[in-house]
Amino acid sequence: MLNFVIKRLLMLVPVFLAVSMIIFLIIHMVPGDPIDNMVQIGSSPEQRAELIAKYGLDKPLLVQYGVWFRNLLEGDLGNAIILRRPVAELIEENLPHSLLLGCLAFAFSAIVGVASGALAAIYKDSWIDRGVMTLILLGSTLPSFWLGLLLILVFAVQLEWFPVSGARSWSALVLPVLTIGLHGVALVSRVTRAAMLDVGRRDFVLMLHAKGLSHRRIQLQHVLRHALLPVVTILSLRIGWIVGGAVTIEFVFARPGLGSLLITSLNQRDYPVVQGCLLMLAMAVMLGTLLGDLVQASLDPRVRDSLK
Amino acid sequence: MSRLRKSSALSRTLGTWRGGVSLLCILIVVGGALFAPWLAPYAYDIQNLSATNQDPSWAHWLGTDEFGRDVLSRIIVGARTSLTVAITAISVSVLVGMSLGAAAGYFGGLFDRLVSAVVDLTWSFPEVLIALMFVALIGAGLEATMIAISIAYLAQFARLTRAQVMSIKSETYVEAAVNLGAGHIHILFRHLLPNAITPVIVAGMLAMGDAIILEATLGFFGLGVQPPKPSWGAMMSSGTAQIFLAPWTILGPGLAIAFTVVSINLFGDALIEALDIRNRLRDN
Amino acid sequence: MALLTVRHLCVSIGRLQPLDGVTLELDKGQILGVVGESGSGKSLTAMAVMGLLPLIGGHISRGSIDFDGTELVGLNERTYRAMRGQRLALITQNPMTSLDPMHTVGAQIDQVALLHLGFSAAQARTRTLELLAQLRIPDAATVYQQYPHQMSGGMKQRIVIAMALAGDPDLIIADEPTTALDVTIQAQIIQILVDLVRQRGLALILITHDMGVVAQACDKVVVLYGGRVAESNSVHNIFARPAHPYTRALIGCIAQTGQARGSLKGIPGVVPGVGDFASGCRYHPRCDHAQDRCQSEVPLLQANDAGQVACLFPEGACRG
Amino acid sequence: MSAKLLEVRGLTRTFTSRNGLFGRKRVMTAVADVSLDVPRGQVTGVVGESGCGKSTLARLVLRLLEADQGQVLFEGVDLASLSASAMRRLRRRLQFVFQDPYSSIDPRYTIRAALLEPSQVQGEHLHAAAATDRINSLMAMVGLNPSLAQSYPHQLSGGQKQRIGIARALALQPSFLVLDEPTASLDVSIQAQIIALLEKLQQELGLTYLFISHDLGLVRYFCDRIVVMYLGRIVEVLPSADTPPRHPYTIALMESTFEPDPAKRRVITRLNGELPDAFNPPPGCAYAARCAHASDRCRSERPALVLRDGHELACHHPPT
Amino acid sequence: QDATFVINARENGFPTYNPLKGTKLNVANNLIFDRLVVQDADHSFHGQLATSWESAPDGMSWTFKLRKGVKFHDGEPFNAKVIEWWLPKFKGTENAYMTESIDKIVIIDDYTVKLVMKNPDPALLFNLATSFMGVPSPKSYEALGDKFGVAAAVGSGPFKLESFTVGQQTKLVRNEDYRWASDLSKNQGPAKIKNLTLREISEDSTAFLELKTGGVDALLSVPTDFLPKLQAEKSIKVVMLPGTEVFYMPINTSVEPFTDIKVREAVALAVNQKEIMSSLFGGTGAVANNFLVSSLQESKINPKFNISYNPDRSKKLLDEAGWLMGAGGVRAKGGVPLTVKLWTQNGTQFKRVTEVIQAQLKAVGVNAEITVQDAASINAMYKKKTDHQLAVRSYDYVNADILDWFFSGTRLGYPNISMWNDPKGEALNAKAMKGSKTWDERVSNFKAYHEYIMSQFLFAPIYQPTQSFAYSTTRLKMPDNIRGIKLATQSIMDIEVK
Ligand SMILES: Nc1ncnc2c1ncn2[C@@H]1O[C@H](COP(=O)(O)OP(=O)(O)OP(=O)(O)O)[C@@H](O)[C@H]1O
Ligand SMILES: Nc1ncnc2c1ncn2[C@@H]1O[C@H](COP(=O)(O)OP(=O)(O)OP(=O)(O)O)[C@@H](O)[C@H]1O
Ligand SMILES: [Mg+2]
Ligand SMILES: [Mg+2]
Repeated sequence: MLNFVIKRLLMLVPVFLAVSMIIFLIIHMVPGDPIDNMVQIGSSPEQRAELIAKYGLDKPLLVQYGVWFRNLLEGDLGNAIILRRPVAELIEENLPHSLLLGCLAFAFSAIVGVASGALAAIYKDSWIDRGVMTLILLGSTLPSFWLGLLLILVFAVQLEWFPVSGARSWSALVLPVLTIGLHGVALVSRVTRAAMLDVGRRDFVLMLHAKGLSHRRIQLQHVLRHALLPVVTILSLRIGWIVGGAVTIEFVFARPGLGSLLITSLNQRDYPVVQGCLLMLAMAVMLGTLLGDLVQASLDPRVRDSLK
Repeated sequence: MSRLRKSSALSRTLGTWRGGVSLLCILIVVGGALFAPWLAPYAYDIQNLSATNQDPSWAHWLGTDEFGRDVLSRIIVGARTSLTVAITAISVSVLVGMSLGAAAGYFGGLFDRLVSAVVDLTWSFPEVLIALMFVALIGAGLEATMIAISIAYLAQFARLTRAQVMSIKSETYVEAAVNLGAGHIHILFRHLLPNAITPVIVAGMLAMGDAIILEATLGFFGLGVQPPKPSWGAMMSSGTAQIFLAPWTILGPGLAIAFTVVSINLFGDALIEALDIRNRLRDN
Repeated sequence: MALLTVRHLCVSIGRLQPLDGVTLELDKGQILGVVGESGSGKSLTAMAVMGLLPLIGGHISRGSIDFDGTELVGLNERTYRAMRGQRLALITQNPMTSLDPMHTVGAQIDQVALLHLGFSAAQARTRTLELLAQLRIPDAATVYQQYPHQMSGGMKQRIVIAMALAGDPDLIIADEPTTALDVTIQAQIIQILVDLVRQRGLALILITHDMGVVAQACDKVVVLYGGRVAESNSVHNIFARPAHPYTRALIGCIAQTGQARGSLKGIPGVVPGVGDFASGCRYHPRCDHAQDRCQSEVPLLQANDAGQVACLFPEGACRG
Repeated sequence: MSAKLLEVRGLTRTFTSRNGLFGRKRVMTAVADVSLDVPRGQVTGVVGESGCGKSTLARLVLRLLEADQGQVLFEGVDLASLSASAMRRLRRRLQFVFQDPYSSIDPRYTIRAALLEPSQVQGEHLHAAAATDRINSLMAMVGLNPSLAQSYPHQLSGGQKQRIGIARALALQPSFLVLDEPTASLDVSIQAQIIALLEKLQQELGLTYLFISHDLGLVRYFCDRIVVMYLGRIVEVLPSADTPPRHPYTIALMESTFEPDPAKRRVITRLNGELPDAFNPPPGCAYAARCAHASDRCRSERPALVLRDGHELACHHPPT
Repeated sequence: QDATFVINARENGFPTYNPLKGTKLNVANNLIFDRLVVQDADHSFHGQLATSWESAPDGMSWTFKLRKGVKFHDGEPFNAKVIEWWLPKFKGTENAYMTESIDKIVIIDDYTVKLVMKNPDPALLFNLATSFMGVPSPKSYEALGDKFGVAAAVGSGPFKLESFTVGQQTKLVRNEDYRWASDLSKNQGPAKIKNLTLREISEDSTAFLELKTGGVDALLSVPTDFLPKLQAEKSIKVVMLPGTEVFYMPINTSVEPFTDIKVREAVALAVNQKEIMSSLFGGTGAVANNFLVSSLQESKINPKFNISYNPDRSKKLLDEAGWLMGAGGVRAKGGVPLTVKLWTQNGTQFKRVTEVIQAQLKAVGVNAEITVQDAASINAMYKKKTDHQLAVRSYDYVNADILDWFFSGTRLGYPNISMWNDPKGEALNAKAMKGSKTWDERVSNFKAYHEYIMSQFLFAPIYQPTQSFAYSTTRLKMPDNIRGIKLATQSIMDIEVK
């Protein structure tokens, strides 16, 4: 298993290279440059040219990529142009917020999604099933910024249970986690329900009934475990979201995070920051699939054997 | 042969209350979009700056917006944009995604690995981000939004098709065709794609609902349809600034989105059930 | 008093009625073969006795199932559940898919003893290992902790049998236990089942469509066609003097050693599905002795030669 | 015209499988050095347990799978020497009937479309009327009602589907048919029908068959010569159906088939153990582990296939 | 004595508190650093670290008397040496142009410096009053190097920087030793607020709800949409200040049909400034009739150059230019319809103004097609010089030299979006920028330049928003008069927490 992990990590290297190249090219193909955001009213065109030279933006793209990549290999993500700080430092500052929010929301949508999906599957075609699924479907049609504002109005303004915004206390996490989480819940519960119904038709379930196990126990102990496999696949693909998917929510709740760092930097064309953030995202995704595989292996002995 | 067996997937979908009702709802929305100029009580772009942000009234059922334009009319006309965006973007996405996925799945090897890696990556980036990147790349406008949405969803269809093609590739009937002397083209277009398309279409239907919401989210970032053309997303985003002053300017488009998305989802669910191979076997 | 008595069992699934008046009887220490083509209702009979019809959306619409003095039709689910696995056991058709791939086979066998016999984990394990040894599984301790995907089909089928035996049941229903297996493995499994019945004196319903298996293993036979009993009798009588034309045709379908080329005919026509059943005698469209009456009149199950047959013109009568 | 329609020389095919993405590569030889002749106008049978390489052999013979080594000569022409398009054209003459009638027809094709596909891919374009004629005659040939032409495969029974499979193979008027367990998934009653049909077609059209099955009884009934395979190799070739077998494995196979006669009931000789792991075949005779007569020599040295008295056999100690 | 303010969303994400290098500095910068001089609401200059100053009659030198007893947060004293160290530090930085006209610094005594000029620069005082001229402690500045302004910022202002998270919040604590407030503050001792947190909230609704629920005590800027709601709240007070921002519509004079001055004038006259103000901005703010903020003297030009709504003349001019009314209410010339591109950047206000202008242009027969883009892309597009025609923009700046920035021939494309480059304009520009010795002279030179620009119809003026801020009356007590151009240090010194 350890071997497997190491090999998988090694295989990421070429992918990483390709990804860094793609990211770099895309960012630089976008019109606009960061210098516009720095030039002061009153400064001369020469000063502008000086700035461009200072950040090496006048060099051919390939050379710029070369410089960036060489630094990358040394573990240096470069310095932000607009934000004037080492990119690594900016990421270090924002990533924990993203991770905290992302992981909690992820956990929330996983747990609530699986639970509600399982509930709907166990009581298939009953009012519980219909109610849960309809509620979730309705919830998922609200764009997330809207849902966020709605939650603020209800829980922060009316009920005053949580602060409106910010990242200063644990209670401030509740509403953003709910907002992101609820969207995930829709996806997860649908997949869970469908997978459980699917697994429920397999032969071994009949056998379990023949052994005299109760319906609920069969569903929870056996069927659900199988249904988790596709859920894990979906979730592992969405792990990128933990890191950068909360842009809207970060804006609405005035929270720091990689997503808003990325978008703000993209708007200002702060190339090094954007590249750094995207790399983080790509890494998160790659690690996410790896993690997904490992979780599946821990759930399913067949997968476990194939990883040996 | 019992009559049950002969029935097509569509009629079986419509047989359920969910299928029938949801299709009716979708038809209402599509009809509204098609006949918008005749249905809308006012022109969508005529401003009346002396009557801005009016409460709902008999003259304006859903009130007026910050330019004094009739919200209801804009919702009806906006359906055109929103549906066009969703349908075009998702169709393009399905087409490109299917071609990529089918080629990757059928030919396999290095090509497959390359396509899969890129595709996985695009799927894992948040849609909003991809959209923003492409809007920045090709400029704002409906086209950009549509391209961005198609790219955001492309991966999903490519993956789905690839998985389908990979499994169908080893079906006996494909080998049977080879045995008869069939070439790649015949196999790809006569056997693989027709058999792979159903789940892709169902996923596409559901993605269409998501695309309407995504267009709204992009609207929140100020991207998308160019004013004064309305779209539900753009209406919601410009309404957000007025959330406390004139909440009805968001309520209308919000409900329209919810209505459409729920209908599409219900229809998609019913379709999935009707297409389910097991159900077909059970009829047998 | 027989251990299991099924009378006029009718099963409905939705608007369909795939079982129409199945009757059978079985004593302790006996093996009852249930034969018939695909779709004749063999599995449904098994499901009905096990009380598992609700799983596939069906229910018993008429008839009775008496098991050791208890009426099973209408029994409440809790009591039924307690009997399943402990007094009634099922061996399903496909060993490849009948085990949960995510749990070790040992744990899956243990489950029964833990659930029904109130054993501790250690006791259950000991008992499972004993069972595995009885089924002549070499190296039981290793097998105990293996997962289903790590074993062959024949081994998995033995595990399923062990699972059925774990609750020490009075009745085992084996639904085509060997169809998915190779001939050589099939022989092993059938032998194991036969030995078990002989040693433990339990009752076995062996569902199969292979008349060879029936001839080798069973004491009594029930032949099903289209959800109805065509004939039932002792195995000897069935093969020696098959009264129903369908029984005869079934026996004729098997290539016997030394049989001349070109003499194998099969039964003409297709196996009808539920809903496509013919009127009158359901077999008449495929029957070479069919008369006009067969189209309109439903043959009743009548005593005949120590058994029962549902044919308007059974063997004896036909000649006469 | 030579008596041999098809010759197979030293055909070998290996499969590699990986455990997971990075697992060790494991190689198994599914078909090892197989040579056989298929005489024109005769039925050559191939028997063996599941996984012994029968289907792989069939695919190699038809070049649906490329061989690692060896040749297939059809009327003296090496198939491997043909270009892709020449091979496609030659496929008219060599056809395959698949093991599983349920999955060998595209579920989206009507029966009509499925029956027209052969001529379509061979570049023949028929008028609607000609096409209907062709379909009617094909369906009549396999004993189906032409009214079924508009149905979809899922509306047909297994036997009907298998008939369609045969009709499709016959559509191109081949001279050689490979039948890969054409009846394994069918009911005994239907199985007999299909065999009868195949017999009839062979006689009417003068076809040559390579008939694959795991049912020795059926093969002995239907075939002129019988090739017995074990773990990818031929262990015995019976020159005629009633030649008494000499290889211990063939004997065990025969004893595993049940006679449909309760009078001939016996304790089944237990063929203990199962097929060895194909990824790790034993160095000597592959059957040694299960063989009652195995000696040390059997476990270390593989017996070669030797022709003696017109009977090919690979065994160190054939029972006399 | 703790307070939390939400800063103007436009200042969100400003990365540093290094006044020398930072090109964007938010309101906290002036709370951490003191400047030599500060401005009042009437733009007059008042001493802070400088107690008095005078300029030589030829404008070639300035002498500043410095305040005594000022100490930086790190305990270092403030004196003439600091100035001698500080001003040359600007060389080579992004803000170098601020001190470009200074030739050298002469120390007269410990608390008197003389700045010797390269050329007369009447704008020197204005420059010295900007945020970039906050004076850092030399010792800390040298010690921290690149980290200055990010990890720590040490000045002599009324607040010390406690912590700073870009895009999130800045925490300040009162400088207990502070005794050197400018005369614009009533409070001459330490600030009344002990701990001041400045939060950055991008979403207006969120900021509004924070204030409403008491999560914060003040919003330093309130979007117009929320004004009515805020004004309705009992415990919230909204204060309006004269604006510092102007919305305008530049016209690309180098492309058809705007090479024709008549068409430019017609388009400029078609904009109904009053309507925009009253319907989009609830009547707050002021219409713009020329390029500069009305509080600037240079904006008081001869009224005949001001541009205001005149649809009749607009139509007449278009007729004269040969663009005659055609089908569908769109004018055409030689079969070519008068369809023009109207660009704008994303942001609710821009989109709204643009949409109304589109309708107003339509009313005189001009068909404008809107494109919305993000600011960086749109600037890149301007640089192509010939792609754009009309655009809706705004700037926020309170000095007349903004005219040079947007209309000088050296910056064609961007920022000179109007693509205006003619000898007369350049001459007037040079005179205004470099040729004024005194403030008054500068004012009149800029007026002349401004008038010339107006006469060429290089843009259409639209609207001047007000500045408005809101605070909770239960939590804060505001001074009666807000001193300074914005709500800034001068008045924050006087805010009391209840
Ligand atoms: N869930 C179900 N819904 C509808 N019909 C069903 C269902 N299950 C079984 N049937 C029908 O009931 C009839 C009897 O089925 P059953 O499974 O008992 O056949 P069987 O004799 O076991 O056949 P096989 O040999 O193929 O296992 C069949 O015609 C089948 O189509
Ligand atoms: N495409 C393939 N890739 C890898 N292994 C294969 C492939 N096809 C067959 N095998 C392996 O080759 C061996 C022989 O398979 P084959 O299908 O020829 O057996 P068979 O005798 O036809 O068995 P059955 O009676 O079950 O049809 C099996 O172990 C199988 O797993
Ligand atoms: Mg069955
Ligand atoms: Mg096979």
